[in-house]
Parts: sequence; structure tokens; C-alpha cells
Amino acid sequence: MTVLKKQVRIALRNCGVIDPEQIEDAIACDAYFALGKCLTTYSPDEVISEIKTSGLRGRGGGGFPTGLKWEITKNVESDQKYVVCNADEGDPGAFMDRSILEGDPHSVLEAMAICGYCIGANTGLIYIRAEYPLAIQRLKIAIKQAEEYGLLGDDILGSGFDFKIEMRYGAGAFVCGEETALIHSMEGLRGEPTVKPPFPSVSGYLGKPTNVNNVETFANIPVIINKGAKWFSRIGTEKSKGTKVFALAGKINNVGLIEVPMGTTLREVVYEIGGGIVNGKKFKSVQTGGPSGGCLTKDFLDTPIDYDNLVAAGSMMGSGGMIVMDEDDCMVSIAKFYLEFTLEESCGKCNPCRIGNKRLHEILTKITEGNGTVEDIERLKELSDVIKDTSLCGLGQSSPNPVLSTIANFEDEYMAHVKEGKCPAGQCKSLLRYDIVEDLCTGCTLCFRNCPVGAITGERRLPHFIDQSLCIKCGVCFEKCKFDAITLT
Amino acid sequence: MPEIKLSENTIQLIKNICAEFENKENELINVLHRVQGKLGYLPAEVQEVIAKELNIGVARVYGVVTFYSFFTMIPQGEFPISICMGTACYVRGAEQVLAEFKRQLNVDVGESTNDGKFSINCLRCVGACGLAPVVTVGGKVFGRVAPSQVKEIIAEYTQSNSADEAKSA
Amino acid sequence: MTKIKSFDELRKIKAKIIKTSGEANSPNSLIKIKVGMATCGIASGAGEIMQVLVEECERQAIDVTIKQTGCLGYCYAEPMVEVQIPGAEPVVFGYVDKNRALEIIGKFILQRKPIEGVIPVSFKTINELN
Amino acid sequence: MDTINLTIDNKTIEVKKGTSILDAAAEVGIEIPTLCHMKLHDLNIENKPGGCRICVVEVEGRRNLAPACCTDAHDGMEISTHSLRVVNARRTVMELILSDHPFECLICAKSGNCDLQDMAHQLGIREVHYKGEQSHYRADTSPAIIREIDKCIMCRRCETMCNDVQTVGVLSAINRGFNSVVSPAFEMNLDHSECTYCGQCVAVCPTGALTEVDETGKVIRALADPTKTVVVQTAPAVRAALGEEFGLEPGTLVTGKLVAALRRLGFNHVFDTDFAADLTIMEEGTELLNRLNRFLSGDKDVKLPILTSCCPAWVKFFEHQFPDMKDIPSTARSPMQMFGAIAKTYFAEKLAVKREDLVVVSIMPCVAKKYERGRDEFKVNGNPDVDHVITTRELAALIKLSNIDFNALPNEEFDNPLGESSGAGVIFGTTGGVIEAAVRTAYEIQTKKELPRLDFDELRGMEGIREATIDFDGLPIKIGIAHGLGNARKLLEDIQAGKSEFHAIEIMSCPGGCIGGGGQPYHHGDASILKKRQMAIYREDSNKAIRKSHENPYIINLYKEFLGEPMSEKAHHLLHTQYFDRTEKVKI
Repeated sequence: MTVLKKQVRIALRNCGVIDPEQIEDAIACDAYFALGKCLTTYSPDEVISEIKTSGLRGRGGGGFPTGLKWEITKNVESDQKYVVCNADEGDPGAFMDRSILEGDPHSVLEAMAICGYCIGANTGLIYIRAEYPLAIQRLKIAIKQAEEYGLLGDDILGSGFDFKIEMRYGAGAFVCGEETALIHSMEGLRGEPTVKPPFPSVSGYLGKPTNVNNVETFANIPVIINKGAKWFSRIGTEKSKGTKVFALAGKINNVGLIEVPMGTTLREVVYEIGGGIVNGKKFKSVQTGGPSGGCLTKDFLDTPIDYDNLVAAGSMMGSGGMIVMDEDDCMVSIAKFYLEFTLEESCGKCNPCRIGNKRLHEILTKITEGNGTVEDIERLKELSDVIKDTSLCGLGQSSPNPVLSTIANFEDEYMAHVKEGKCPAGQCKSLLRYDIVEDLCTGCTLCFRNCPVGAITGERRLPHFIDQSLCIKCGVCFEKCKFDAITLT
Repeated sequence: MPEIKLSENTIQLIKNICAEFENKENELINVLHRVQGKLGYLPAEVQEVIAKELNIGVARVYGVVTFYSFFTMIPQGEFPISICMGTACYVRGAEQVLAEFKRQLNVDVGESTNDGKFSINCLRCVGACGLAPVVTVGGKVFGRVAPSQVKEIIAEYTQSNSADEAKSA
Repeated sequence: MTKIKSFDELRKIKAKIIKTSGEANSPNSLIKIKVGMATCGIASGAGEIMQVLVEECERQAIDVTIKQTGCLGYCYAEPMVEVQIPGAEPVVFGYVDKNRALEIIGKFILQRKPIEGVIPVSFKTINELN
Repeated sequence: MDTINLTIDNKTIEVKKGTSILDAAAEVGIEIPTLCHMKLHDLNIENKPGGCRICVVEVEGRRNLAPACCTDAHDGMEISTHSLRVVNARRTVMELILSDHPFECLICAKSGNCDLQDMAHQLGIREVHYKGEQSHYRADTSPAIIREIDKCIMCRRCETMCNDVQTVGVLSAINRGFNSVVSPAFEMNLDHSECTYCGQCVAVCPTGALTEVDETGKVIRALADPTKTVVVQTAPAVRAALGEEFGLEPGTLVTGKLVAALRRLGFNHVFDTDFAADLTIMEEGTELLNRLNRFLSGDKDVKLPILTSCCPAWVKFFEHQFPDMKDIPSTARSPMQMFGAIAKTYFAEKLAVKREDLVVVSIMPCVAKKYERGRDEFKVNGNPDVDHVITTRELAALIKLSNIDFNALPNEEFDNPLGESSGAGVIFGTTGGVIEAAVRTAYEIQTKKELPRLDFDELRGMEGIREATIDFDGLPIKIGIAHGLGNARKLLEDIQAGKSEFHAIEIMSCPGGCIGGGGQPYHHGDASILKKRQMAIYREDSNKAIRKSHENPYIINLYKEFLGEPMSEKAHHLLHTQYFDRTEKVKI
């Protein structure tokens, strides 16, 4: 069987190849060679210049040029600096970072040491979600093994450069993915973001200059050093170099972790790599960027994926969640789902995010329950704009994106809810109605016996009825009926 | 506020954990993780001891405990049920599965059943998106769970337990 | 474990590791089995599959190396097992349950006969890209 | 380059590098509205969470709006503070805040004094377009402070005061998102916490979420009861601030009008806590000299420095936080409690009124006094020495309620015998005043010489911690002063560590001392008001004929007729107290 190889594995190069708990396996695949090269042949400035030339941008969502970030941190004078690896992967439906840490922890450790060498830090901290026990365990083993080999610790490879790495644990707060919140969390405080500037590069952990990068960003570094910036920058589009790892999930056949060159189209991802939609249903949308992103329609299937194109299309790269939706997914409900998430994860510090998202969610709920009006849709847009414009941190500044993008791309679905009281995808329960067609009902009592709330009544061998005031729209009767006597409208 | 009297041992345990982190206030979250790991939850009295050991106000400890969803002040059920509410699971029907668990056990998210057997929690992405929707009970993962299977899953634990009781009787 | 004191020493160690584990495609090396043991794989039962493979190879006295590895990305087809027979390209099997695990050993490894469940590799490695 | 140029609303200005947009705008007379931000310049206190988002402005070239309070101005910035985009955003944010705020303005304790209400008015909010669930929490009533946190807008000012300034650490933001609010641990009531009731949270709360316990109703009822004789005492800091409630300039002294108003309210005897302050100096000064002389004579058991004990919040603070040092502060009761004890004994005897029929009301700049009066050691057979405490603000409300045209009142004099005071008693109202008063008396008793001067400028000021050495005729006496409990903590930790060289330390809980008390008219973030009150206090002192406590003839007479001498057994019984270890013991 010949398969077109659409994927290119750079960040995931060793995942599934090596035993992550054996450092020798990693060394056999060139682990710590980039660090060796940097320590023996390059000055920090040369390494930074190489990273800058490669065009690598932050993979955590923002897309800030990595080399530039390192340079800024390097240029701040301080007796103590820190390298922080952001492994607080919190997007629902994203597991890129976890896979890297579970499959190839050394790639991240090596890159952190390289970063430390460049910016002048001798301490690295990995902030990782407590929900990732396996990744934590493997990181701990990897750190221990690297220390035993002298690849971390004092005088690495006889270069005189010292670098140690410690672990810090998240405790279930999505907002801690924001770098100032992450730093406060590492300091034992509530993970509330603070206004930037000052950026962590200037004043971060314990007030010291701190360079924060995400797991996937770090995982790219050793390859750039080993293969060269030119090699790396040949992959990708003009402004987005290299590859991006996506967690492909939702109504797609080949759910999984993929790594594709920047510039790959959504169509290639969904149909060629993803194997198309489950049960041959119709593609409706792809959600990228998690709770901060947006929903793309079939019109964007041929758009090359990169930072700028996704933003232009009303979504964003985000950390790399990619959720595929089909015709059964109601876009109003999807917007509501993401709002529920932000609502729960908002830190509560600033008013637009704390109260604004609550109000957005309430309006969306009103619409999904069939009580919405056309004015509510306008209200959603106005409020979304203000929340984006006035929120303190990235979470609030992007939280209305799912709402705005679903309104922009699926306004007809919103209109169907508010004008006709219908949910075209049949997902909004309040707008559903199950009825028994008298002529087709044989009175077999199967629906009666299965109804969990006793909403169905009727005599044996006579047509049954559904009491709409009791019906919870669970759909069990619809599934159980052998005579297609139950209709859903 | 239910008053729980801490045993001398428990207090010593907490003190030892704090001491391991050199009683530094910026290690608060690490301390809470370790203590919850040992005790299963963080009742008020425990937080008071931690505050004293780290020399910070107990309000700050409580502020941190209530900020992070990982920390809990309620003891978990014997069989903690977690329903993954990640996007992948959501679009594959996790909400209906959750509703069914709530209905069957008659408790809300974050609560335990009266007999202390089950508690329900939601979590974000356990990383088994290929098996969506996913439910974990204790350490065991149930994949591709349909609402109709919820009863069976609960029965698996109630029965195994009553079987044990029968044995011991 | 002695500390590596220089970059040169690291290079030597790499060469030594590769030598002892055997060149990947040399016909003289052992059959290699990898089991995907990331969270996703373990949640799907990779641990039991690992167990079955180890026990079956011991029972049949087959000389193989079996090791755990990270995620290959095919979450939909977990648990995954990759088999590399010396001199041949590695083959990845998906949806591996106990029966398929036994089949991998009994049929694919011992009899070199094709079996169901092969997952086509859909990516290029960094070395394939120049 | 030390200065930068920018334009704000088309006005070009030059400001120092590092100036916030908010401050830069103020330099050209543009007042950008703020809600959570609070800067008390002279006291070095700032609350700047950047959370309310009311102060957002449009910066040319920037993607989103910038919070003016915590965004630095940069060279070449073009800023608009009232573009359509800004005004729309600001009003929408305000509507959101209001959508989660009870619409109880008409009956809210803070009505008319509420920053939120003012802001809604300033922004011209006429309708709240966003409606939905509102947060509800249980109201908390402690002996001094009421928390109605349905009205909390998460400005975090109270947290800054409680945690950063006072280092009491009773308040924290809790929960997350829509459910977040500021609360004591475990959402318990304040009286279960280590709260000192200093009231600084109340002093800065922009809404009605934190207010004092209102006792005006009880006072009105006592005044209306014909079987009761009601006496009133007024603290020194009240006269320097009450005028603000009636539109007078901050720093206007209204002592005479205050007396007149109290008389018109129906109090039978209008007395002065300043009198009791003089009494405090007699006792505390004597105690200081006792300890000092024992120390100088080589007594190893004697503890120095001696700490003042007139501030009830400070007393509660060390009882919770430094119980191992509870034998260091002076045992002298606060002036208010000394007054109560003397009123219900000496004065009641004079009137031949039963203790139970004499009602003592205190007018205080303080909310902790409401707590102090309820302490068991200040009761005799359940009858408290002080029956009711109302704040300066409550008194103003009472005056308004009683249709008294305050500004038109004549100046009247306090009644005797508990109304005469020296200038030393007056300066109790400001930081540094108690110790200066003590020095005036202690010097003359110790050296048996007349003081060459009465104004000790080295003890005055607004710095959080001050120190000075006073020459007691060849004996250098080292004095420390702290106001704000965070500053007090520093001095206490020094004592604990054996590093303190002071002989005496004055501590006041509130920034500025009692003039900045939690019960004073709201300063709304303008710290210059405190300075003006301080000036007024010193003015009152210098206008007094008698400026040393031991020269107050009524004090001399009180000792002669009733108490004997300072530290006598009777004085000890009535005018001194003891302290308790209040650390929470975890149940085992």
C-alpha cells in the first residue's frame, strides 16, 4: 500500500521510536548533540542568531519569534535568570505537549539547557499539569538519567556551563498557561495574570528575567541546531516556518496526533491524514485554537495552515487542538461549550472576563433553549468586541472568538434558533420534540418500558403517547422503537 | 464548617511535608499537592496547619485551594468517577454520559453519594481522545462510553463490593 | 554511571550504544518489538498487550527485544505494536488486542505471514527530508 | 533620556519616563476615570491590579485598549481617552459590573459616598443592557465590620490594605471566575479570623461591601430614654475630620461646633476623650519611667522597649501574631476605656447615678473601638464601661438626621470635670502624638526640670517608621514610631530578634494614626486629606493653654480626689488591663 506522506515529524521525531525511559535510546538518536555543539562551537549570540534565522515561532499559541524572545531575555542584566518550560497544556482536546513529554522528554531538557546557555540562566523549571502523571514520571526519570550522565548539572560536557532542571506542578487552572499567571502559580500564589509589561523576560519568576517557552517550541530547538536554520526554514510558509503538531479529534476517523509542515491545507489534514468524517457524514467545521480560537468552514478547507492565515480566517493557531465537526454538531452549542470552559477557567480578576463571559454564556443558553431573539445575536457581537478589547490577559482577549467566528460563519444556524425555534443539527434538546405517530405505533410498550422518566403512557396494543412536559428528550424511545413510529422534529 | 480533629500523626505528617520544602511560602502549591496526595483532600484544619508552618495567612491558603480545581476540600468517594469533558469527548457525547451518571447516582458534580461509594468529577482531556467519550473510575479507563452503559459501569462497582461483603460475612 | 566529560565522549557513547543494540536493519540483529505506551495507549490496554507479548515470547523461547515507546500519533488505533524484523522495514499494527498480539508472534514473526491491522506509516522522518 | 513626549487627546505633553498614562493625563488636566486603582502617595500605598478596566484608553497602533493606570507612557504615543471605542467599552464594562451588583442604592449604607455609584453617574449609565445571574453570598456581621459581599466588585483594595499594608492577611480572593470574591478563609465570619478590626478595608472599599456596624439607632434610643443619663466622649481625631462631612475644607477644626452639636443631640454631659488621653499619659508615662529606671539600675527582668497600647486594633494584632510578647506593651488601657471606667465610677458617684443608668457613648475615628468596648475585661457584672461607639461618619449621619445645621452652630465648650484637656491629649490623634505627649510629661517627671521646648518635630511626619533620640537631660531616650501594622510588624520582629534598641515605641494601626482611622470620613484615595487633618491636630495643640498632661488641673484633681497617684492600686484596677494569647489552636 502506498500512502502519501503528508506528515513530517520534527518535534515528534523520537516519539514512538525510542524508549523514553532509556537515555541511551535518546542518545542513539542524537539527544544532547545539539547541546554539545552549542557548548563547544557556538557562542550564545551565534545560537540565538541561528534560532532567529530558522524563523521558529512560539508553538504555545501566540507565535512570538523564539529567537527574539531569547535575545530580549539575554540582554537583561541580572545575577539570576530562569528558563521555564510551559507544559500546562490546558486546551480541552489538546495533547501535543503531553505526547512529546511522554515520548521524548530529553528533547525538551536539552533545549532548555541550550536556552539557559544562551540567556545566561543556570536553572530551568518545568511547569507541568498535575493531570499528566505519566509525563511527570518520565520527565523525572529523564532528568535523573541526564544528571547521572552529566548532561545536566555542573560543568556540562566539560564546558563549565551549569544547568539544573526542577519540576513545578500545575493544579488545574487553564489560565496558568498565560505566562504571568504561570509564574505566579510557581510562586505559590493564585494563578492570576498581571498586566504586561513588564514581560517575564524582564521581570518573571521571583522578579528575575525569565524565558518562557512551550514544550513543542523547545522540542524543535535541537533539530534546528543539528540540521541548521536553513534546513528548518525551507519547511513551511513564508512567515511560519517548520511544522506544527496538531491533536486531531472530533468526528474524524483517524483521531490522533499529527505533525504537518506549515502550509498544509485543512483538506489534506481532514481527508488525507484524518481519513475523513466518521460514518461518512458531512463535514461542517474545524475548530482550531481551542477556547481562544474559532471555527472554520468548508470554505477554508484549501487554506494553507499557518499563523497568519488562521488569524485572517477568524481563528488562530493556538496550541494545536483541531476538532472536526460534522452536520450533527450545533454551532451555537459549540460556542456555548467553549464559553462554559472559559467561564470555569476565568481567573475572575478583571470585569470583562469575569462578568462578560458569564453574560455571553447566558445569552447563548437562552438561544439554545429557544428563547433567543435577533437582538440577542447583536448583543453577543457587541459584548464580544468589548470583552476582546478590554480584558486583562490573553484568555479574556480571545474568549469571545468561538462566539464571533460561529456567528460569522454560521449565522443561519443562529437565525434558525431565534427565528424558527429550530436547531438544524438537532442537538439543542429544548428545541427538539419527540412524537409517536399513532398509525405506526403497534403498542409494543418497548418505548414505555425504556423511558427513564415515565413520560410515555398507553395501553398494550394501542398507540402510546409522549407527555411533552415530562419528556427529557433523551432519545431512548426513538432509538428503541422498531417500527419507526417515533418522529423527531 | 465541619470540625475535623486532626490526629497528632496527621499534624506531624503535614509538618514534615512543609519542612521538606523548607517551609518556604512559594512552595505552597507543591505542599498542597503532597498533602492532598497523602490525605485525599484538604479540610480546613489541614490548611490551618499548613498556613502556620509556612508562616502565611490561612486566607491565602484557602484562596489558592479554591483557585485550582485539582484541590478539593471534600473527601472523594471510594470510587471516584471522572468524566472527561475535553472537546473530543464533548462532541462525542460526554455531556449525555455525565447527565446519566448524575441521574443514576443522584449527586451533582463534585459531590459524593451518601454511602461514600461514588463521587463525580469532570476533567479536561485525559488524553485518550481516540476512545472518546472517556470515563475513568479510580484508575480504570472506560472508553467509548454510551449513556446506556452507565448503569453497567456503576453496577460493576456496587456488585463487586457487595460480593466482597458477602465473602466476609 | 560515569559522567560524560566532553562532546567527543558523547559521540563515542552514541557509537557504542548503536553497536550494542545492533544496526537497525542489519540481518544479524534481534527482532525488535515496540509497544506504544503513552497515556493513550495505556488507557487502551497497552500494558496488558505488553504483558502478553513478553509472556508469549518467553513461552515460545523467541529471542526478541521488547520495549515501550511513546506515541506514534495513531490514537484511533491504540494499542499499537511495531515489529521490526531484521533486514526489513518496521511494520506497525493497530487495534492490537490479546488475539492479535498472539497472532503477531505466532503468524507474523514466526511464520513471516502477513496479518490484518497494519497501519500505513504516514509521515517522513527528519532524515528523509533534505 | 529622562523625559518623553506624547499626545493625549491631541494635547502634547512631556513627562518623566516611567510615568503611567493615568498620571501623564492628569498632568494636562485630563482625569481618566478609575475604579480599582488607588494611590495614597504620602503613605506609599498603591493598589493597581488593573482589574476593573474602567480606565482603558485607546493607544494608536495598539491592538486592544490599554489600562491607563498600569500602562507606562512611551515616547511618541498617541492616546485618546474618550474616543467612541473607549467610551463604548468603558460604559459596557460599567454595565457589566452593575449587572452583577444589587440595585439597592437607595438603602445602601454607602449611598452618596460610593465610588461605584459616582462612576455610574459619571459615565451616564441609564440602562443596564446585560441581565443575568447575580452573585449571592451570606452577609457577615462581626462586632465592628459588616461584609455584604454581594456588593464586592473585586477591586482588591481591601486585600491590599489587609495583606500588604497591615500584614494581617485575613482577606484573600477566593474561588475563580464569576464566583470569585474577597473573603476570609473558609468563608467564615470575620470574628472567626485574626481580623484586628482596624477598618482600613472599610476605609478604602469603593462600594457598600464593607461598612462599619451601625450603632446610631442604639444611641438615639438611649438619648430618648428618660431613665438614663447619657454622657459622650469624643476622640481627638474626630474634630479634625468631622467638618468634611458638612462640606468644610479638610483640616478644618470643628471642636466647638462638635460640642454644640452633641449638646443639641441631647447628650447630658459632653466630655472629651482628650481628658482621658492626659490620664493615659500619667499612667503610661509613669510605667515607662518605672521600667526605664529599673533597667538603668541593672534589673535584668525588666522588658524594654515599652509599647503604647491605646490602639485596639494594634492590641488585637499582637495578641494574635506576637503572643509571646504580650508582656511588653504598656498595661495602660486606651483613653476611651479609661474614660469609661472613670465615668462609671468617679463621675457616676458624683452624680449619684447607678452605673446601669449611666450610658457612655464614644465618638471615635475608629471601627475597632466597637470591638474593644465589648471585651470582657472592660465590663463590670456584664455592664460595659463604654456602652456604644459610633464613628465620625455615624455622628455626621446622626447630626443630619436631627436637622442640625452644623455649619451654623456656635462654638461651645466641653463640660467638666471630664472635658478639660491639654494639647498633649489632642495630639493622640496623629501618628507620633502619643509618644510626644508622653515625652512632655516623662521628661519633666524624670529630670524634674521644665522642658525647654514643646514641639518635637523629630517625632512628627508621615513616614511609616520613624525614630528619634530625645535627650532627657543627658540621658538619651531612643524612641520608635510606627503606623500601619506592617510597619509595626517590622519593629516587633526586630524586638523578637533582640535587635531593637528602642526604649519606647508608639504604634498606631492606621496609616497616619487615628486621623486616618477606619471610621473617619472617606478620603476616596486622596492622602493629602490625612496630612491636612494632621496639621489641624497640631494647630489645636499649639492653641491650647495647657500642653502637658500632668499640668491638666482636672487630672491633678482626679488623682487627689479619687485615684491617689499614678499606678496606685485603684488606678491599676480601673486604668490598666491584661492581654491574651489569641492564637488559634488547631484541635488535636
